[in-house]
Amino acid sequence: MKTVFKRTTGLTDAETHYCPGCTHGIIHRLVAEVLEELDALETTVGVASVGCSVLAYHYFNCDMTQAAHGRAPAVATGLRRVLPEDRLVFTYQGDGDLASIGMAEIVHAAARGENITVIFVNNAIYGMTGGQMAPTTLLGQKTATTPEGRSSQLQGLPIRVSEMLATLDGAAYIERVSTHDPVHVLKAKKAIKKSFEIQRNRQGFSMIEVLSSCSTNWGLTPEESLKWIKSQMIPYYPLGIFKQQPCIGEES
Amino acid sequence: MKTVFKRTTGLTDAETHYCPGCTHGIIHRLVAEVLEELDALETTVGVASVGCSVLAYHYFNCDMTQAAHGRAPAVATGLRRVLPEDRLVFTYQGDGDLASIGMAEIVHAAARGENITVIFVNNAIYGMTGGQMAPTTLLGQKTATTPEGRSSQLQGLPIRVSEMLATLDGAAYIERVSTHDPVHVLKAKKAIKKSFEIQRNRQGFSMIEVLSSCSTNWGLTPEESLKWIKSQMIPYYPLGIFKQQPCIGEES
Amino acid sequence: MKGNEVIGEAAVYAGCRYFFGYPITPQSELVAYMAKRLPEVGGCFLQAESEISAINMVYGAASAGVRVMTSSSSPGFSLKQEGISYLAGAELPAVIVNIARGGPGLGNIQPSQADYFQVTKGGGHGDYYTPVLAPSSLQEIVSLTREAFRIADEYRTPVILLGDGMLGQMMEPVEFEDEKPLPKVREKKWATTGTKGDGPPKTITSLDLNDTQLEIRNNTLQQKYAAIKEKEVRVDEYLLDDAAYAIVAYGTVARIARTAIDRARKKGIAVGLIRPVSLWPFPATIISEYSSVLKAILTVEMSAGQMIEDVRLAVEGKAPVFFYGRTGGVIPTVDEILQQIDRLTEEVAI
Amino acid sequence: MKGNEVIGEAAVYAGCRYFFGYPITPQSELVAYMAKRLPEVGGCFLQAESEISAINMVYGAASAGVRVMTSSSSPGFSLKQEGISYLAGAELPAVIVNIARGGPGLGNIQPSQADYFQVTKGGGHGDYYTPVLAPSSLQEIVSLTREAFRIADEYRTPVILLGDGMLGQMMEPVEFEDEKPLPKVREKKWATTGTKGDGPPKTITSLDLNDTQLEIRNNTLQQKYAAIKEKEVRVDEYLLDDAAYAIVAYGTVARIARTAIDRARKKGIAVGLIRPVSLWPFPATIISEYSSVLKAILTVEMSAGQMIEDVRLAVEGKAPVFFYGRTGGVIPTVDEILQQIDRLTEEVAI
Amino acid sequence: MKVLFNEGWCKGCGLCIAFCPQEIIHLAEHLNRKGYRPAQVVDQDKCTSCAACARMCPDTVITVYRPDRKQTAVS
Amino acid sequence: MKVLFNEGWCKGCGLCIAFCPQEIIHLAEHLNRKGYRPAQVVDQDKCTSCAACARMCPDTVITVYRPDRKQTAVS
Amino acid sequence: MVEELIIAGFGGQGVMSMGQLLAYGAMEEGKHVSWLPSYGPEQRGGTANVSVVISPQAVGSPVIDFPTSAIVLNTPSFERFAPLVRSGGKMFIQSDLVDCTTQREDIHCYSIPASSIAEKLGNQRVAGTVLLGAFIEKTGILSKGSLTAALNQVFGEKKKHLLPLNIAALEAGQRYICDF
Amino acid sequence: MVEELIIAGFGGQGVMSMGQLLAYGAMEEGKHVSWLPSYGPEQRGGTANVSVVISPQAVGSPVIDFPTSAIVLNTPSFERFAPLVRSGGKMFIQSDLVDCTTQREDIHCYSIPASSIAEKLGNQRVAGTVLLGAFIEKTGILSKGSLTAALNQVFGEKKKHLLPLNIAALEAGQRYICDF
Ligand SMILES: Cc1ncc(C[n+]2csc(CCOP(=O)(O)OP(=O)(O)O)c2C)c(N)n1
Ligand SMILES: Cc1ncc(C[n+]2csc(CCOP(=O)(O)OP(=O)(O)O)c2C)c(N)n1
Ligand code: SF4
Ligand code: SF4
Ligand code: SF4
Ligand code: SF4
Ligand code: SF4
Ligand code: SF4
Ligand SMILES: [Mg+2]
Ligand SMILES: [Mg+2]
Repeated sequence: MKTVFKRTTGLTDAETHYCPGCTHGIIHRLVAEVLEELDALETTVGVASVGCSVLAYHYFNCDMTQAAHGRAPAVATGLRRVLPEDRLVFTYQGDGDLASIGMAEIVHAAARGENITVIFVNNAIYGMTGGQMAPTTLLGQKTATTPEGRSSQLQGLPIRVSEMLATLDGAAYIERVSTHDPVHVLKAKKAIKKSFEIQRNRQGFSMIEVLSSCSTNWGLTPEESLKWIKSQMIPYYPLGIFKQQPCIGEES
Repeated sequence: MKTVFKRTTGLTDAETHYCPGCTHGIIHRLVAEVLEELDALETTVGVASVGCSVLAYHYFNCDMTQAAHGRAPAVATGLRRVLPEDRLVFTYQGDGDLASIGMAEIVHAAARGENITVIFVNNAIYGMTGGQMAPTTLLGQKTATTPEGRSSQLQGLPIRVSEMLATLDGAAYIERVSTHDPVHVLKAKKAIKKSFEIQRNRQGFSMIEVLSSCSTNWGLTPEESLKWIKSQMIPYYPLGIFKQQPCIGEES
Repeated sequence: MKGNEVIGEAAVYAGCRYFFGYPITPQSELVAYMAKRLPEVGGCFLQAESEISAINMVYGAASAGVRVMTSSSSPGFSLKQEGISYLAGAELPAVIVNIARGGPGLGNIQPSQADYFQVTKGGGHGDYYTPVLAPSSLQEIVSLTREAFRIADEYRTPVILLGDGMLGQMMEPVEFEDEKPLPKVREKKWATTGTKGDGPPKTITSLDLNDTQLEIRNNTLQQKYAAIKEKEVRVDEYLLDDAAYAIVAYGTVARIARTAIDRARKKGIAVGLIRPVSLWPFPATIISEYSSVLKAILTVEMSAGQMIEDVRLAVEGKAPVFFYGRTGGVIPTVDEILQQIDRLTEEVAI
Repeated sequence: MKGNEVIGEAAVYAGCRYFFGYPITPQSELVAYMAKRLPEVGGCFLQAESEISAINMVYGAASAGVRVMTSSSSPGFSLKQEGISYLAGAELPAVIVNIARGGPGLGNIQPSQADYFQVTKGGGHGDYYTPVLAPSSLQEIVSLTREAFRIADEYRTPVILLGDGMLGQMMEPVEFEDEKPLPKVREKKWATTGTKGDGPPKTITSLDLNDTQLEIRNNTLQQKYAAIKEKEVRVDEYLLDDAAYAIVAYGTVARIARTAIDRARKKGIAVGLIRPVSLWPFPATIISEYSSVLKAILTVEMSAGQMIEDVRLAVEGKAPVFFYGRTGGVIPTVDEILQQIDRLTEEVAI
Repeated sequence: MKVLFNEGWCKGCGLCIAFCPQEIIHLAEHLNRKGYRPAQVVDQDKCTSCAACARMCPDTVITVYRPDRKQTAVS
Repeated sequence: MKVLFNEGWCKGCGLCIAFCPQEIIHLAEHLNRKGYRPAQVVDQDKCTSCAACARMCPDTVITVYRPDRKQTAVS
Repeated sequence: MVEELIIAGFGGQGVMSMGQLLAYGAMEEGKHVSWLPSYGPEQRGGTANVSVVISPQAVGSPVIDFPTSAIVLNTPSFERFAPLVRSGGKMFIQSDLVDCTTQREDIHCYSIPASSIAEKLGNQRVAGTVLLGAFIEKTGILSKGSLTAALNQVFGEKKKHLLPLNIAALEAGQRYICDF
Repeated sequence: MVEELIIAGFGGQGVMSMGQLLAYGAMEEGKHVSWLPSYGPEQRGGTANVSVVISPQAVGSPVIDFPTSAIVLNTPSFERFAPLVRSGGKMFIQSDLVDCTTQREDIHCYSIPASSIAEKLGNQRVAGTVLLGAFIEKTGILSKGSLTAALNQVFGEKKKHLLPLNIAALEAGQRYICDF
């Protein structure tokens, strides 16, 4: 018997506190698998943010530090500027964390070309605090703070973070992926792996935006939630690579 | 005798504290002239920021409030959401204020399509505090905090704010202008006027980025400084319109 | 209604129509409530991108002379410190809610009173104080929210309403009719609403580059604070007439203490409760007066000991001051407080 | 060298190689100095996009176990409050400089001591303290910067170095050779530097969702603070042996007070100086002891009265405590303090 | 046994069920220690070891094995 | 008088000088109350009232007049 | 008489709304009441409990150290609260999900297969209401009438159709417990 | 003897570096010294002043309320500091820029056309050094030697060529003041 799929050693033995069907769990696993495959668990320092993934430091089997809400890119910068070059540094941030309170930090980390990997979990909502509007909440989407649905007049249009950061010269690699079916999960893993490789090559800032579900706060079942990603989110947040700087070898 | 040019009533009687030749003076005058021409002095509330223009509230002949460093867009938002629709609200911010500490505030004001006008004075440096690096400081430019010149490796590449904000759907009008000679000063004025008109039409967020000089901290004479804008800044910060949403009339 | 929602409705009742906030447990229900309620009454709710933006939006709205509120919980409240200092410096009225939780750092979301120092003294930079009101029941939320807006307008100052997760999350019956609504905002001539031909332009600022001028500004503030100290002290006294001992406690802890006192009284111990309702201005005079006749004072807090400093400053050695505190979101129990009362009687007996 | 630059060189001398800062008058020279100096010694300077980013970069760097510094002035310091609370909660060593200026709000750039409350008590949310050292001369900057790093490492705590614009801007001769450099950072086993096969992964956090666990964490902090209170009190006593009166003042004001005391002594008034060098832990015991033998105490501050609370808490009514303060960046003069000393002798005589 | 469910970890979210091409995964009738109805496969033979279930499981409940290919199958 | 300099406000920055197409503006020898050498035009006749100076002056020092066009000029 | 009740279970089991229903019911009767929730870190799943104090006088502490009654809907909650119930107090156990019994002889313990009962009524989801029926029947703290009024208030116009089912559940709970 | 000197003028007139030069000179002589600047809001232009205390013992307050000497380079500074100079103190006025004289008879007042003198030496910019020459000559607080050493230190290798001019300016200032 060959083992086709087993739990990665990139995760600790802890059971997660996530809601049933929450794709945070899938994304955790992908990052952990990549770190294991890159043999990087012993040379990586991760930065957990504040959001449902606040306890990420319990789950990843590498050194972890926990940052204040929105400030993970700054904390990662502190680590990056201090640690030896062979270390890998990543942040794991939600859309409230990264795109709302932490907007200045992410823009500047990207502009500086800070050599870190950012895993950006976009679930179009604040999960942790009970389903308030995020900067990525879709128009018309009902949340605790947009009881009538998000309106462009009152709350403006959702921010496409990948597209925006791609305008910055410091950003080396930016891709948006999704978790709504096995094929896209595989693609997501490939993107995550690539971003860590780019960091290893010291090419600068990279970010993988992962479309993720929050069935609890969307008021859908886990399965419906994945369909909602496909039918509602992807049309507004198209998947793909938004920035890819030539590899160091390829330059010239 | 016809008066071809005289001091606008949009300015108070106060003499400014700016250094000799500082183009903040010109930009003040342009905004004031526009407000006078639009007959808007009595219906406008301006928001001064923290930077050399911190005392702007002494100079503009309209109601003014003074905001914390970087937070002028939030203060303007507070005003905007509270004041009657016929009022005009503008911020006047430097590049340190707007593009560094205030990055989250400006991105979100733009994303919300907040119906305000932002006058963004980009002089590639922190004037007020004695010439430190700004996010807009050019590569190689020597400042108090980049004594060897800004390096892309250490400090990353300068941020082109107009280009970045133009990716946001909420932004209605974004233009970059300059003050380095009389022709461009006239163009700058036209752009500023347009942005206030857009606000009047309730079309949403507009920002005019004005390239400006800081001879004191650049270590040049006022005249040399204007040449430096032309030869060094404009190549990296091209002039022009980066976002122009169809006029309300033009929509459909 | 949950405590958080009561705050919201009470604010509406007090004439507040504008709210700028950012979600944080355990106060998020207030934000959600305002999102739903304010549009119904013709007001505006806006979710800010951060606590910093929220407090600065409040600064803008207050500049325009309206009644405006924001709210947060401990870490978010820390982020507002610069903004609060600006509001105080520019003399802008606003009400800021802090539903405190366990700290320091990220801590947890359980109730705490460890922000006492922050709201009564430290907070932001410079010489300023903010009146701080600490309700201990949902009904009191209604009256104190009203008072918060009155004080803010009357003295042109930010006012803090301090609760904890327990108060924010609990439900109990509330009547609004008993409370008079607050009169409409009277005209704020200083507000920057556009001159509309009505005199010279107005400016709102906290800047004064000249030190002498800034000192004058500071003296004005200090005079205002002296007036508030004189007129706005609020305290609740319970079973103090014949008391040999007193507990000093505020907010939800005072409720638990009260139950403990009732039980202690049944055991024949003459203990009463001094409940500061305004934490700043602190009811120092009253405590000072009682301290001359009391055998001992016990301060109970959900903190490692913060209000006790104000108690000790008031007592000035006239009676021994004991302390009992729980931290990290642990709520002191009635039994624990009873034990402390026993300790008190024993130690003083010795 | 200006005071600000002396801080920078002293930090380098103490083994600090990392600095994350944001410019603000009157401390910008320190930022500029580090920008130039750190690359020379193989370190790294980074201008952060804001004070908030700076303190969080410090959090990251401290997580990795290095000696790291940031600095700001009052409004910027307010913005760091959340971050400082996180550093305290996660028990990370770092040195934070506050070169205070006139407030509240934007205020001005003149010297001030009105951040005393903020740095010694209030500051961020939750039950934590940070040791605060307040040098009063450039030479003392050198030794106290060194001490700040020692204390930070020894107790795993953020430490604050508090100065004011006067100290930051002035120049006077300084010797570095007199001071021992601080030994290299000893291995910090808790630091998150990548496990490198060396045991299980480490985590740094201030979160504890369980209240009992968070209380244990808080108790650990409180024990640490008790140890610091016991071992790290620093105070400078001047002409106190025969004194009938004492001035309590810190930082630059203490220098002015000292000159005033010299002059008063010439007039035959037996006045001395108690200069708290550590503001937290506050030299309460020493002041308490002196207060039993002194006729009166005068607290002089560049504030509306902040440290005086700690003085009164120490004195507990044993001697009258008077206050003289200037605000808004106005520096009290020698003559003014002399007049206050006269007032003191008169009032006590009555 | 081609798929092995770590029952105690399962939260009964049903994502494995939704993506199993063989439609052989179901929620059990009983509750696990967490209070969820855990997913399970009765008919292991129908499993193709495609691992779609494991890839979609947010809680790393599932391990997938593939029987060594028989020589015969190759020929 | 086609250009009028509000001498007390001038900071002697020289921008008017740099942009005057007629090259008729100079810094005076004396200092104004602010301590700067103020800009001045001696040869007003050469001025074309183009207002380039005024447009570039950061300190609104300059007022520019244009003489009414003579009828003759039109013909 | 002051009733201090804790209802505890997994998140998602409706613990909070059960408490809320009792609180509204108490208000109907003009009693003083407080309702205080406590959640774990999880949004869904994980444990949650709510403290309800019903009292003739103003409620002092809304925190309950030692409840007079407890309703437990899962095993961890049983384990946590069984030792805390006051001597002479009552414990209501959702026995479809908890198969423990306490050794304590100083408290009354009622095992109620609430899901099974609810299922018989046609909808698993009213298991909580069944338990409430049992609770009011045994403690007598509130009448069925006030709880029905509370249900009415909670459902409002929109969910009015759920009322009959819930009343039936209340009654089923009451009936079941009579047999003890 | 403690010398408490304030130098005041417009920003950009070199007030700060004049103070710095004196401070270095004092250190050369092993004296205690403090240097404390004070700026207006302007980066350039506006007023600025610096307080220099030179003392045989450790300097207490670096702030000077009533200077023993003042060097003033513009009219606002003259107006501000003339009333503050201590009785018996000295005031040095850059008379090319300030045409005021004080009514006070209890202080010594020296008008020095420093720009004119400097111009004669070939460079307007050494006006400040001329004033310093006058200052040390009249107060005797520092020797020309230590000030020369200070100049040497400040200029370093790069600006070494400026040394002779500055020494000449120092001497010119000294010479000019002798006539008073
Ligand atoms: C300074 C501060 N503000 C607010 C909060 C409250 N808070 C915790 S998580 C969160 C939002 C989380 O949303 P997101 O980042 O999208 O993560 P998700 O839970 O959706 O994965 C907020 C606002 C906090 N902890 N700290
Ligand atoms: C919170 C805070 N941080 C820092 C400062 C100090 N500060 C004042 S102005 C300024 C930068 C100004 O630069 P810019 O916005 O580019 O304006 P300019 O002076 O160049 O016109 C800074 C950092 C402050 N006042 N408040
Ligand atoms: S609340 Fe949403 S994001 Fe958070 S764990 Fe639950 S499903 Fe996931
Ligand atoms: S410092 Fe620069 S930006 Fe500021 S007033 Fe002077 S020239 Fe203008
Ligand atoms: S491995 Fe494939 S076929 Fe087998 S159970 Fe999983 S999804 Fe179904
Ligand atoms: S996907 Fe995982 S957690 Fe969800 S039901 Fe299947 S095995 Fe259980
Ligand atoms: S108006 Fe034209 S020609 Fe006349 S002075 Fe000015 S720039 Fe010169
Ligand atoms: S541009 Fe204005 S300020 Fe500058 S020299 Fe000319 S008139 Fe004077
Ligand atoms: Mg989210
Ligand atoms: Mg700038």
